[in-house]
Amino acid sequence: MPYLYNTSDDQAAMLAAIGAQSIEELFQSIPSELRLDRPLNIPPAMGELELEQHIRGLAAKNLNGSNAVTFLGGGSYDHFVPAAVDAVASRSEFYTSYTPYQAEVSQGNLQAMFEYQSLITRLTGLDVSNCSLYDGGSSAAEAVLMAADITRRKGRVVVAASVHPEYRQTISTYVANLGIEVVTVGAENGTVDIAELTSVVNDETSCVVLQHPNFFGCLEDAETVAQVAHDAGALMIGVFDPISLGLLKRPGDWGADIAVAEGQSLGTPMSYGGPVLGILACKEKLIRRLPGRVVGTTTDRRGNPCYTLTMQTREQHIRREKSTSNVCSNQALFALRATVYLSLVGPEGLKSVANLCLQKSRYLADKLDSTSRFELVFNSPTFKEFVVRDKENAVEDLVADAAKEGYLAGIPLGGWYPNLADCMLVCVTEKRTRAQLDALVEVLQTGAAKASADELIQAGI
Amino acid sequence: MPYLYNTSDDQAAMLAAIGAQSIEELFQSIPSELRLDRPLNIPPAMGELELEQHIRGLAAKNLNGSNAVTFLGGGSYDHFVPAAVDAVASRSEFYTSYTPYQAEVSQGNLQAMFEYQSLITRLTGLDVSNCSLYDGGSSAAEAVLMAADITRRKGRVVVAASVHPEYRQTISTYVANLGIEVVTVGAENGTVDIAELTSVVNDETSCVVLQHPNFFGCLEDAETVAQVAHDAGALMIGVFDPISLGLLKRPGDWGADIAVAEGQSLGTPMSYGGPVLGILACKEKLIRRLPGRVVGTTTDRRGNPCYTLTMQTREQHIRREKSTSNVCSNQALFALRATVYLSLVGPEGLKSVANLCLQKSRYLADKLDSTSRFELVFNSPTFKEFVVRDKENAVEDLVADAAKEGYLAGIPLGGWYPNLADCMLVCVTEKRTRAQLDALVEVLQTGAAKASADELIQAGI
Amino acid sequence: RDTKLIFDLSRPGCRGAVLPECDVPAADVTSLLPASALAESSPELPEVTEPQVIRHFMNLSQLNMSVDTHFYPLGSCTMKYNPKRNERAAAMPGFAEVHPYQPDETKQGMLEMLFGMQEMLKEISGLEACSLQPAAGAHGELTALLVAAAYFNDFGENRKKVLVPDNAHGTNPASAAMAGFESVTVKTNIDGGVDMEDFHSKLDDDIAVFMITNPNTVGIFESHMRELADAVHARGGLIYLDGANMNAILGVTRPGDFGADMQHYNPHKTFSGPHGGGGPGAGPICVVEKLATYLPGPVVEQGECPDNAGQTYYSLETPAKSIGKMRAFFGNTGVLLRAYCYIRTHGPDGLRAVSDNAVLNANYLLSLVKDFLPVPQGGRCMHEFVASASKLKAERGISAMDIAKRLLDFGFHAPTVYFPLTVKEAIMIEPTETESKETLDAFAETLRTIVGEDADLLHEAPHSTDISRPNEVAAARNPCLSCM
Amino acid sequence: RDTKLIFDLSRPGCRGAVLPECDVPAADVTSLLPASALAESSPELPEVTEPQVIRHFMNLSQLNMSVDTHFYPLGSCTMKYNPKRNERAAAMPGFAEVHPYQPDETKQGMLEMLFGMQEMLKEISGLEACSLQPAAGAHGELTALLVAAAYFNDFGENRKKVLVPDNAHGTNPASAAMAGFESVTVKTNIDGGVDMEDFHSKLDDDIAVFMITNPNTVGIFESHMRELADAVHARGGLIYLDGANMNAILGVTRPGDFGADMQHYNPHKTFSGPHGGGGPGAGPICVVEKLATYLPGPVVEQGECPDNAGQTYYSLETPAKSIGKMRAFFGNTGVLLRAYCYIRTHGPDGLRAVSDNAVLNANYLLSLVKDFLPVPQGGRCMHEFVASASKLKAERGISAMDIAKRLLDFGFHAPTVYFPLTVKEAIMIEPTETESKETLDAFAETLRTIVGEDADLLHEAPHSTDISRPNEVAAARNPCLSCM
Repeated sequence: MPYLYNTSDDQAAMLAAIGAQSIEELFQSIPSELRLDRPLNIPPAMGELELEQHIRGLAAKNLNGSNAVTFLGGGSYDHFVPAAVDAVASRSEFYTSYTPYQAEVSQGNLQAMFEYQSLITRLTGLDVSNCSLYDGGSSAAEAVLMAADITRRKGRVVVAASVHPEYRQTISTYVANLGIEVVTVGAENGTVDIAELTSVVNDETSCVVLQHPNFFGCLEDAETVAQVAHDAGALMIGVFDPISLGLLKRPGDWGADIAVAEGQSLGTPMSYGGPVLGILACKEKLIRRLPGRVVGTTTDRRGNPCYTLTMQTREQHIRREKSTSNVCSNQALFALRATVYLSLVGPEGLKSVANLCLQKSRYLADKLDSTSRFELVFNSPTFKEFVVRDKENAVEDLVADAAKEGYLAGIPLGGWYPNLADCMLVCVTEKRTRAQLDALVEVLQTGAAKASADELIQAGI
Repeated sequence: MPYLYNTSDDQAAMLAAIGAQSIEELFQSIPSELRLDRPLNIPPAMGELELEQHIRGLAAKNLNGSNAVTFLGGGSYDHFVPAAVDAVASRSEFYTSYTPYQAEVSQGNLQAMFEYQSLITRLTGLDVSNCSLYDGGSSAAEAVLMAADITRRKGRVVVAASVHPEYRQTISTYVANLGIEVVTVGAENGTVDIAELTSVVNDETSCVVLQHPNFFGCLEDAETVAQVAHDAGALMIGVFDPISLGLLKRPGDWGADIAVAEGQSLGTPMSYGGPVLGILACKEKLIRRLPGRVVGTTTDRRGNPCYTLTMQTREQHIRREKSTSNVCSNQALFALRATVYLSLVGPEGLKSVANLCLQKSRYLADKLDSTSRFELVFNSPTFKEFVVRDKENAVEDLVADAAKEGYLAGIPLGGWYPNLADCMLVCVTEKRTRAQLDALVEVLQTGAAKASADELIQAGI
Repeated sequence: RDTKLIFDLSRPGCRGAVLPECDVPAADVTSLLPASALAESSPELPEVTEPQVIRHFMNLSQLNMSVDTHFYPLGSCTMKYNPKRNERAAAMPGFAEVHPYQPDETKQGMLEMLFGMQEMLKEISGLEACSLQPAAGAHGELTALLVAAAYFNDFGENRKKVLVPDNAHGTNPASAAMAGFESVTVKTNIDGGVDMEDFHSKLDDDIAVFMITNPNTVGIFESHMRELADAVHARGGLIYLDGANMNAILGVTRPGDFGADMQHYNPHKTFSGPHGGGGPGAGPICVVEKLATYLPGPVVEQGECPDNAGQTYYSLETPAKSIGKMRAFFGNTGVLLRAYCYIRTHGPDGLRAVSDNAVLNANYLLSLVKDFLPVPQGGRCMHEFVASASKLKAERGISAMDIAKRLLDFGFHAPTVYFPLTVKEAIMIEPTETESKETLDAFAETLRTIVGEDADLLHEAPHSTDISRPNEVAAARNPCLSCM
Repeated sequence: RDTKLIFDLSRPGCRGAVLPECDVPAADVTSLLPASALAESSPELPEVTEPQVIRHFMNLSQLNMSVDTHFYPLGSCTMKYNPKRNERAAAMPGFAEVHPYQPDETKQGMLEMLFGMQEMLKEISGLEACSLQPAAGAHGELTALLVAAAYFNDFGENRKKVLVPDNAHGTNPASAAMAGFESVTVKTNIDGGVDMEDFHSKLDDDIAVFMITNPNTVGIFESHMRELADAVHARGGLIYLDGANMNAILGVTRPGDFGADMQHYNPHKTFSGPHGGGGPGAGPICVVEKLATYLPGPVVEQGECPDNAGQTYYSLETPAKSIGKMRAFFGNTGVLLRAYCYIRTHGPDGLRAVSDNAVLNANYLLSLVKDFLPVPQGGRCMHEFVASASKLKAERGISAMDIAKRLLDFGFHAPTVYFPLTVKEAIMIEPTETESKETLDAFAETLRTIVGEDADLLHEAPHSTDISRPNEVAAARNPCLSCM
């Protein structure tokens, strides 16, 4: 037992101090009829060496960044994570500490979170950020609950069909038992149908939820949508891609009252979708309904400036069922990663990342569109993702075949959008090279590539 | 330039303070005819993403622990490195600090090195350890120089042919210009020829160098050899395998006056042979000729116990050409790794590692010996390595073919021992599983294995 | 004390990262995107170099106490050692660099691990189905309550009442409210257990769920657990087990065996996931068979390979009547992987030994401190206990907070204070099994010293930390949550 | 202050690692090995658990200053920022888990990197051949001197004299002695350069090597470099360039161009390898063509793939008249890989910018301090300068050591002191290019403050560190180098 200290001598000495005969006696408050009378039926213990062999084996069965090239996006992105981010996040004092209840011995965490909040408010053009939630999807749902509470409109939530399908599902799940109706507005042409949207937003509508760039990669007419929401007295909730803000107008500038995002792109690996980073920022006037932890400045007894968790009266350990949310933790370690990432790339770096995504995804989109087999589905401008149709309607097979060559080609859309059953969503980040883009086109057209993903990786291209 | 701070504004301000017109002016002391009048002809700069792609590509071209199974030893060993070792060694305060010249802000390094010295003296059964040298080979050479100096015998160094050939080469290189003769004593039967040894050790002999277990994996009759050396007034230098001390008698106990080792096995990855860890320990009476840094205890002005570099009067920045050696650094980070490793495994763990090496290598040796194609070459007991002969005399081909299946089968010995041109040295550490051992036998017999190394790795066996 | 923010280090022109040149033909951005969508200026981020970033955050890190550096007896949080092998596993590209929408056949190792996790959690809880999706304990609570709501709705029942003991975690009533239930508080008695009289008085046919923490937050196993569960079940209600305190009972007793229909786990507590300064955690839930169909999706199923009969194959399925999704993607896989490593490291005997030693350590520490720091509910405890400074407060003006802050001066993180609300001047201490007797002795000795110290000294504590007590009232009155 | 050693934490029965069961039929050890070879008792190692080990060493780590946390202007050591990307590269299994005796065809990526490193080092030095084998700078010196010895021996010459300036690193004469040469000291003049008169007086036909550091240890480029080199060459001797100070001249001037026949590099200084608390480093050497054949082996050669004509293939070769080996295996590959990453990150312009800014920073700091802390040799300097406290010492009793120790109180690592020996009360300051103007300003301001402080305060410094000054005399008188 490499993590247990107590030797049998220790145990004997401790039991003597307690005045107990055995460890078993310490459990006597548990009635014997409730006790498990056998060992747990789980696999036997493994030493570290065996564990590592086992885990390496499992890892080797997954296509991943070391043996495959991915064009998958849809809310989880293969952006580059600088080594300095790992170096900071692997500091014991960050990752083995807990919520900074004791500010005196937690100024490192508190300051880092304050910097995170500051970065997010600057990035979004909004006034206030909490210090993170679970992920983009649950952040969207929390924003919807916020809006319902603030507007005191329990009737309707309006969501564009071009919002990430799993975010929409999450919103629906969260409000399912609250008597709130979720109205989905179509996006047949790749962006939300504004006429339809206008028709369904009414004075019972607490909020409109729009993703921009949306799930299809398309830019929405966000300002118009925000106007529709505001005209009806509803709040505008904007789902954004933090990387896109290297080029695009900030949510606060196009009219979002609450902006939420998946922050994984900012220095956190994909990790099969979790753990990741829920970003939520809002206007000042909404602050008292903000869910999650926040850090603020203050001074200590000696008058020195310092940081502390604040506005805890919103929280569940004080207000219990009256709290703004049940969230009592945050994704501090990934907020830290985002803080380090944004500090490293700076304004020019974020612009570069965004521009590379834009240019390279456009190159691939045009190249696929110029083939006889594929065509782009939507006309709207896109940022780093696009929807492509396989005229031979064999998207699932294409994806499976490409995977055999080490190319993760795209996300089939039929499961969420039956009318797009012959389409897939393709994503290009700054990590993709021209050789990889060309190889993907080749493998999708011919079922094989001159060079497998492994070969490109070995060639460093 | 991600590591440079000075902006052009900074540069201007700094030049103004200096009173210089340009940075160029700061170099004016370098005569123009000595200046390089063109840019360096090296590849252009790479950003981090490009660099990582490039490096990942280079890494992918090497068989390694993630895609191959190795049976190579010969002084560099694939022992398991617990994750806790990496966690400690990757602490910035350890790896980005330097030699602890300022003891007041280096107690962490100093105490860790003191603990290292203490562990090594306990492990070897000797009185004193320095806080590490470059590697096993150069440590052996330093020990030889020590012995020549202490005994004041500049005539002869006697080295067993069963000592690692590269250690012998290193010793020869070190003494080539000092007028010291290196006499090599044969080991035709896998261990040093004691009669021949006795005949060449004379009163001009400063030391006898023996490796135990030796390069062939065989146990030597170390006590007898030490007796021969001591009878002639020579010092006994023992080259040891630290892992073997989980089972074997300590060098100090079998008569070594100076014990040296490659310490890579103790928590440091193979890293293609470097950087690694030179261990050198000796008897108390030899302390003033000890090369390399040492840490000792003392008290500070307030009377608190503390650690400091000590015995610096031996060293080159004070004694210059009279110093005991030119070594002015140590392998502190790997001494730290060894300290953490030995602390983690403890007495029982080190015994277990040694026993697993012994049992598994014996299993493989017997299994190969039972085939029609292979036979064991030497009769002496072995620890974790053994020499096997290919009766078809095609060792190089065998090794090349096995590598294609991901098995690194052994080290051909013909380059160092022409009479063993049909033999290879095979090593089995605690990391090798029975499935891997069986697969090696299969691949060596048939040129193919039922399961490639990759497949075994994926299966976690 | 250097209080510079990363923004304060910014100087125009400094860069911490250089991105590659574009290797495809590049068009002008304005030709690709509408002008109205483009930002008018650069993002307002600091301009700093990599060495600045590293030194800034390395120095910040040293201002934190952490499990790796200090004893951290934060009650209810199970701040046990975070094994380094788990971190190594999670960093492998084969886990860290896997996309959530990869085809199943390209992630069989991931699914195998997750399936194994589902199975092990089911066995440890004694329940029949598992969802790994929730992202934290409180998220698991909410998920389970939505599952309960879906179950009742499915049968046309509109139960609204959720009973919660007054010493429960605040997240319990908060989750109930979020899920659309009415939370009703049940009193606990002087021993820390549910007041059965109050419980029975509040139990009626409107009960949906009774949320119970067992062992409860004062570290006591609910002696009437079976009676409580039977009574709730008799009314058609469900029992929810708040799994925060699972560290006390691994392999000893199972929630499913003592009446729970649903429970969440905190893998970051019980199964050693690092707390990360506040997160991430995870909150997988287990439920009885009848609730399985309502779980959020997807879950991992084990079957045969479509292309290769006889070979095990893992796939993702969404339960038939699933409540939907509680978040995007599968779940907090990285946290679950660490927990998986932890459970596989321990095996059945090891997990039992964890609880044995967690309970032993807590009782030992209790025995050392109870004479000078009263523990209202504790002759014996499970994995933690709650001491009270109310006598000290009344007699000498020394509060739980004073003691907590003073501990910092001695190099110990403070226990949880002022929780649960049912204990006045509560000091909630959970040592965990990964601390040594020597550390517990030193901690108890320090507590003894502290309670004997001058009250004014304690009011002013801590004295040796980076900052002294922050003015929290001022922080909350005029919240300053970002720098200009 | 907790001064417990890891041994003090040991308790019988504790274990920090569990090894697997043996999966092959196991025999009794005594049946496999002779009893006389077996230890009679267990190794005398501490018995501790993994959490103890981690907490012990994490706490120890925090007692160190380091580049990642502090300004570390240790002259002659080039304590520049150690990029994290280099660490990530070195940790990849494709580099870390490669065995030195793998067949060439199984390590082409490794050899390609090492070949690239050889080529780049040759170009940077302006020399024609390279060996990456030496393990440290001093090891490189020794290697080069043995190469020189082999060269002379090959031509039947028995030259014995090695000239070394009196301000050279102590390793120079020590290496000369180890290589069997006689070291002869050459004086330097008031400006820090070689005293040409003394030089010529000591130059004769017995000269083997003139070892020169250029820029030298007082941070000055030797103005008579060409004359020195010509004179040595005229006598048939060789010039050895101690490359410790290469950070000043990358892309500006090349040792091969100013007369060197041999040089070593310190990749851990110039090319950002972390110093690791004292090591590992590396000490690759470059030499002129005529010395190439004597280099230690192996070196990497580029050719064609034997199985695939036209495809580049790398192999290992030992030079024809090689001196042999200076250590086992190839060299300190892990350090070289970091240096490779660093050079590839910078490219030609970047390396030049490194030297530009290293020299700019040093001159700027020099301009800030010289008014209150005399710098005997410096109106201008290269990458470092040597101040002197001799006036302060004479007038107020304040020593270089006092200043060094007092700096620690202000959160700065001390400069190198009492080296070179030619400057009294020497304080050798090397800021490197990876420090900001702001840091240099703060450091200079602190120095100004310190020289104005009370002498007694300084004698007692440091005041705020973990320990105060250690008694080094006592340590050396009765060396206690291990615990019982």
